[in-house]
Amino acid sequence: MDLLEYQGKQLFARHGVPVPAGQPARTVQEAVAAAEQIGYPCAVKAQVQIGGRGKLGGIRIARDAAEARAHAEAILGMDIRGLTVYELWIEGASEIAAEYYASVVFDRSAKAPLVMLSTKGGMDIEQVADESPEAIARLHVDPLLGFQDFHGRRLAYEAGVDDDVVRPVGAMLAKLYEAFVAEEATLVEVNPLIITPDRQVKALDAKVTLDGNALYRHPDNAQLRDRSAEDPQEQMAKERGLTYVKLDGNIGILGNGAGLVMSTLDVVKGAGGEPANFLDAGGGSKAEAIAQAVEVILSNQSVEAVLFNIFGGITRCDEVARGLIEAFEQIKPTVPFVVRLDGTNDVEGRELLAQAALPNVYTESTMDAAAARVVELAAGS
Amino acid sequence: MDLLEYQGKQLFARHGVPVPAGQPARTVQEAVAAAEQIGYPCAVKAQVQIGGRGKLGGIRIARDAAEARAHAEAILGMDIRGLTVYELWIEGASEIAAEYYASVVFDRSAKAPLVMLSTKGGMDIEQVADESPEAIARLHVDPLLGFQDFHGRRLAYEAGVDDDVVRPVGAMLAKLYEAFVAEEATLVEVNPLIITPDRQVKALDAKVTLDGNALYRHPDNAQLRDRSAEDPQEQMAKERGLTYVKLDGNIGILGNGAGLVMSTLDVVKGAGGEPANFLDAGGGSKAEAIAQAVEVILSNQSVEAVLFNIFGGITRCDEVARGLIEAFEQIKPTVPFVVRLDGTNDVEGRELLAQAALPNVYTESTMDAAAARVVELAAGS
Amino acid sequence: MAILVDRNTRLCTSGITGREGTFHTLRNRDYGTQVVAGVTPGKGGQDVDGIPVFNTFHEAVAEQGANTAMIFVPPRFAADSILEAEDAGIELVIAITEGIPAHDELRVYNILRKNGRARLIGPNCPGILSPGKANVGIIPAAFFREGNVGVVSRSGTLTYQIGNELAQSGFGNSSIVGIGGDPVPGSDFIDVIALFERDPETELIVMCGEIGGDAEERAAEYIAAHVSKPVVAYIAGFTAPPGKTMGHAGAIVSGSKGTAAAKAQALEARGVKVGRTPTQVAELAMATLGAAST
Amino acid sequence: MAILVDRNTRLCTSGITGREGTFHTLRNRDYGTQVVAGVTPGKGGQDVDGIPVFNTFHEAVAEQGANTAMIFVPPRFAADSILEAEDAGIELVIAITEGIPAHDELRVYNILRKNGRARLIGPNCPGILSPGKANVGIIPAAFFREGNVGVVSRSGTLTYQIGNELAQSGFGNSSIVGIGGDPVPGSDFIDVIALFERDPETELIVMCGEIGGDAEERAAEYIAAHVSKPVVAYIAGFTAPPGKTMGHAGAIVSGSKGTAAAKAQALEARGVKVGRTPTQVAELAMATLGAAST
Repeated sequence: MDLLEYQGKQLFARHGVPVPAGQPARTVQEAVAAAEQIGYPCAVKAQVQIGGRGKLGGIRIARDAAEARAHAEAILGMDIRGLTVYELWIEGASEIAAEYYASVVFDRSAKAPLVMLSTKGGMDIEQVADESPEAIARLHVDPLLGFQDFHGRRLAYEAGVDDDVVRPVGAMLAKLYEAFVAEEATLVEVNPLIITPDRQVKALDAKVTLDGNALYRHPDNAQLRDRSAEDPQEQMAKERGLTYVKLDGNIGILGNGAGLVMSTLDVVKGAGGEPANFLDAGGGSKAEAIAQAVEVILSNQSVEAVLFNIFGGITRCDEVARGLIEAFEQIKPTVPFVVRLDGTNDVEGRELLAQAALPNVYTESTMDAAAARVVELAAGS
Repeated sequence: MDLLEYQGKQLFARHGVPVPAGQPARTVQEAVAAAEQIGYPCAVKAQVQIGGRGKLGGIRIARDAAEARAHAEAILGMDIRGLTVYELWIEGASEIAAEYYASVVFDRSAKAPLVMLSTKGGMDIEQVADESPEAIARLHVDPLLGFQDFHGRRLAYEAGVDDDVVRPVGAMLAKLYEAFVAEEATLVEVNPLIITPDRQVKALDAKVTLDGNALYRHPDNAQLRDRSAEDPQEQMAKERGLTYVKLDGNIGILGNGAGLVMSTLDVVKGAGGEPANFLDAGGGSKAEAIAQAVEVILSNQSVEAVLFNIFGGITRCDEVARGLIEAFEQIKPTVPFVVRLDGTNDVEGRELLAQAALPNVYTESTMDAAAARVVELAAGS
Repeated sequence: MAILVDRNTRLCTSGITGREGTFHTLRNRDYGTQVVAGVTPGKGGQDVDGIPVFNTFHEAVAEQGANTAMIFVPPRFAADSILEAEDAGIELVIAITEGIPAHDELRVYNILRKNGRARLIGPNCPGILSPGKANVGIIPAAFFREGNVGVVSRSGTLTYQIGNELAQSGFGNSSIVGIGGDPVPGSDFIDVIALFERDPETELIVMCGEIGGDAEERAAEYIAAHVSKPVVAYIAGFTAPPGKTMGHAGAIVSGSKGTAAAKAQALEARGVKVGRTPTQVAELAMATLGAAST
Repeated sequence: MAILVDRNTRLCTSGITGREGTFHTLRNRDYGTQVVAGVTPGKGGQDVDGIPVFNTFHEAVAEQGANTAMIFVPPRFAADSILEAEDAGIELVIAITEGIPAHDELRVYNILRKNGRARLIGPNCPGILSPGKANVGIIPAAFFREGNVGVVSRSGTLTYQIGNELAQSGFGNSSIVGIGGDPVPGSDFIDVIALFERDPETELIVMCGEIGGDAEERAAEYIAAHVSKPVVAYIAGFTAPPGKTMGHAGAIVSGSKGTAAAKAQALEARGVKVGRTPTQVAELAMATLGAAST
């Protein structure tokens, strides 16, 4: 779960990471009130999870209440690369002597947290990594030992931060690491981490990704929402416990098991089609779950044909067939369906479908043939 | 540093270990006020670090204010096995359905914390360990992993606690372990850990030893005192940064290095003498430290002769000689001194002593001879 | 021969008294796996269709000689259960549970690795099947028979799909190992491929990868340096868009990292043939084993 | 030969710019020890009488090939410094610092042991002297010369006392190792005795124990099972009262545990002669080596 900047900063503050004082706002009125309380100059910042907000007009400095109002009016409701701005973060403007970059990443490859520090802050870090990898100091932390003082010193010296801030920068890394572990994040990133003219160290931005599987241990974090990033179909699928990812094409896909569904997308694309979604109905799905999944798929108006690709293991093909029949009774879809049932109880499943004689439902016995058929049908619709 | 019961319970409470509500009191008035607030029946408990307080009259139940007053008057100032009661702890009396024992010990041998649980609570645990060792469930915890839920379950099942309290007893062990680590204790012991008739789990006593070397990280703990256990000579030595332990004999001992001093005590005792103290002047002691050490030794009125046993390494024997001469100028001791100087600058040291011609100071060149001489002098005094 | 599970497996299921735990444990026993115990705290002394249930793994090991654990408890109890199994002396822990917090996985992985006593397969995996010998987990055994192809996969049903294509081409399997699709699997391709390399029964290794991480790239390096047997691979997710988690917690293309194309390229550069569809994998296997047996 | 420190030692002192750190580092160099670097954060680029100072151990290892660390920083920085040295690839860490919190020692001990890369001697120890080869720490080298007696001790000055008695009886030393008097020493008697057993120069091992813990009892078991060379022991604290910490953090008789009598008995029961005074230790050494050389 990705947090908005202000949610990340509030999380930072709980762990002693210094951040500029600020307040969130959802309306122009709230924004002006916040600005009045914080004082001027202050920054009015669009809360969307996208890089380069500043260049697109999503961050503006207000010198008085009139400016605060004008900026809030301009930014609220703005579209930034496809995301609508519903929330603002108003914070005191900071003076900047130097901009650094700091992050803690869950490094799956090393099976350890990776801490990074660079004096090339305020830039796209992937670009820095490509162009001057030596400008980023990197260090893996043994998760059983945790972040030690020497880790902070080593990163600070290797990154070449100013001598007088070696200690406070190291201390901030320690606190970021603490937040990373305590909140069960998979990413904690500060870009830029600034040094003010009076040599204070502060997080001027915050990018935090939390592990969705751990939210039950963090009920406060579980409440955090980002309206701008919510897709209605994905929300609907989530509420039903389905794993659904919306894509750009016109062929709805349902399969059982993440790997098989990914493979199905590839095979459909290989046959010249464009998948409209990824949907994993999971193992052992019952008829009702299948019917709900069909509803989710069809709620995407772009879908012109649907492919069911089931290899039954725990999942029983007759249950899948029943679910499809149920869905047809309830939703009466008009788009064609291609169904490939293989594995546990496949004969029974195909028989049920034959008996039901659903309109526009075609069965195929292999994945490749099913993909070819659905592409053909989608093109013809 | 050993904590008093109430200090331990307040520490427990900070870590979520359930304890009966209570208040400390230093006067009869405070004790009665506390009892009135807590309600009756309540326990009036002597705060001294000694087992078997209860049997010696140090714990009494008050049913009303008059009894609370009478008990407080009786217990305050009481002598319990040589310790004077300066403080009381007043707590609500608990009903007891079962008494268990729980502890977390810093196990030096295993280099890991050792957690113990027994259903034979309320008894001397060393006796239980001797007579029925199988009645104590024991488990070492990997300090890098910490106490896991399964540790709690395993101990609870192995100790044979009642089925319905496996979970809460395990949870209490987890909290005791947390307190042990967070407060840097070397011992956390609850005896008895009680189960109330309504199946609550509570720590009815608390024995906590904190690591003195770690107190700088725990400023609140560093403030805790136990007046009843303070010895004036040991306090005086502590303030001067000397390692001093008071013993029962009449021969004052000063040496450099803990091992050598211990060895000196043994050799003196072997020669028929009784050491009055252990005093390690440390490595590299300067004259001033030696003079202060002499003052500490002689503040014990039992001392009838003093042995200096110095093997100079970093410590220079001439500095020791100078310190002794300084001490003689300041304190003018009347008891005899035997001085053995060996190692770095021993010749210079002995020369200085010869020139000073201090009254009652005898030099010897070996440890054995020095011990024999001081025993002889102490017997003659 | 086979790897990891066989006739010497003495299985203990954690969470045996749960619905899924009971169902699959009995299914594994029906297949012929020696199921000697179950663990459910608070239910010690009961039994599940004759399988004794204990409160702790330590009892299951002491009284029944369990040497393999299957973890079927809900995610919030899974890390504790894996650590308990290891502490009790279990040598192989197979964690089926899906949805374990990533930091729990990290902690478990690192403690097991440092202690060096137990091997973890999964979590979020379908388990291990050694056809004709033992089945531990949820792999539907009916589709597979004994043979000389070792399969290791990050995905469950995809494995059945590929296994089925292989079966239709006449191949059987030495063992089929699901390593799971989570960010921190207890064992990765390299660990399992090393076992197949040493297993005399295995003559061809099939690895099914997917987008995310760099396990396939690292496996490619390892294969080039250490594996003499032929390896055929499949990678799912060529068309997956960046930034979207495709079902598995580990299946995500982040920036330019973890793409199927990069993985296929890494493997092919080191002589591993990569099928673009499951059907192609079976074709490559046929071509390879034909070539290998001449 | 000798153990642990010798002419191949390349020493880096942590806390080299402190008063004690400077004094003893230069003293060690004067003895002949190769001192190649020092570490003091914030003072990188300076030097101490020609010895280059670095901000981190990693730089000291990379630029000067340091392989041994001496820790001289105050207790609150010591655990961090030991862990840094290990992380940087230092193989032998000798911690002189006294007063390190016990939980820090526990953590350091366990992480070093699990990683298995570095050996820690101390903390709260006088260091290691291999006469004629190298001296790392605060042992006054003037009293000792090369020879065939290995000494391992929990105590500093007591070691000098015993060493001096041995010297007066004509013995020299292969190495003298102070393991320190703290509750969790990085290495214990067994670790060092095992090294002496393998060291061809060492013909007699002298161990100086003291009250507290069970390191001497465990050493007795180990000696009986694994050591062929003669061992003579001394235990300080026969007359120590229970419950009183005798200077060293580890030197305490708790209840019936950790008494000198029990330790002496354990050793003698396994054939190790125990001197009751330092003088007796020298006499036993003479008697033993006389007997050993016939």
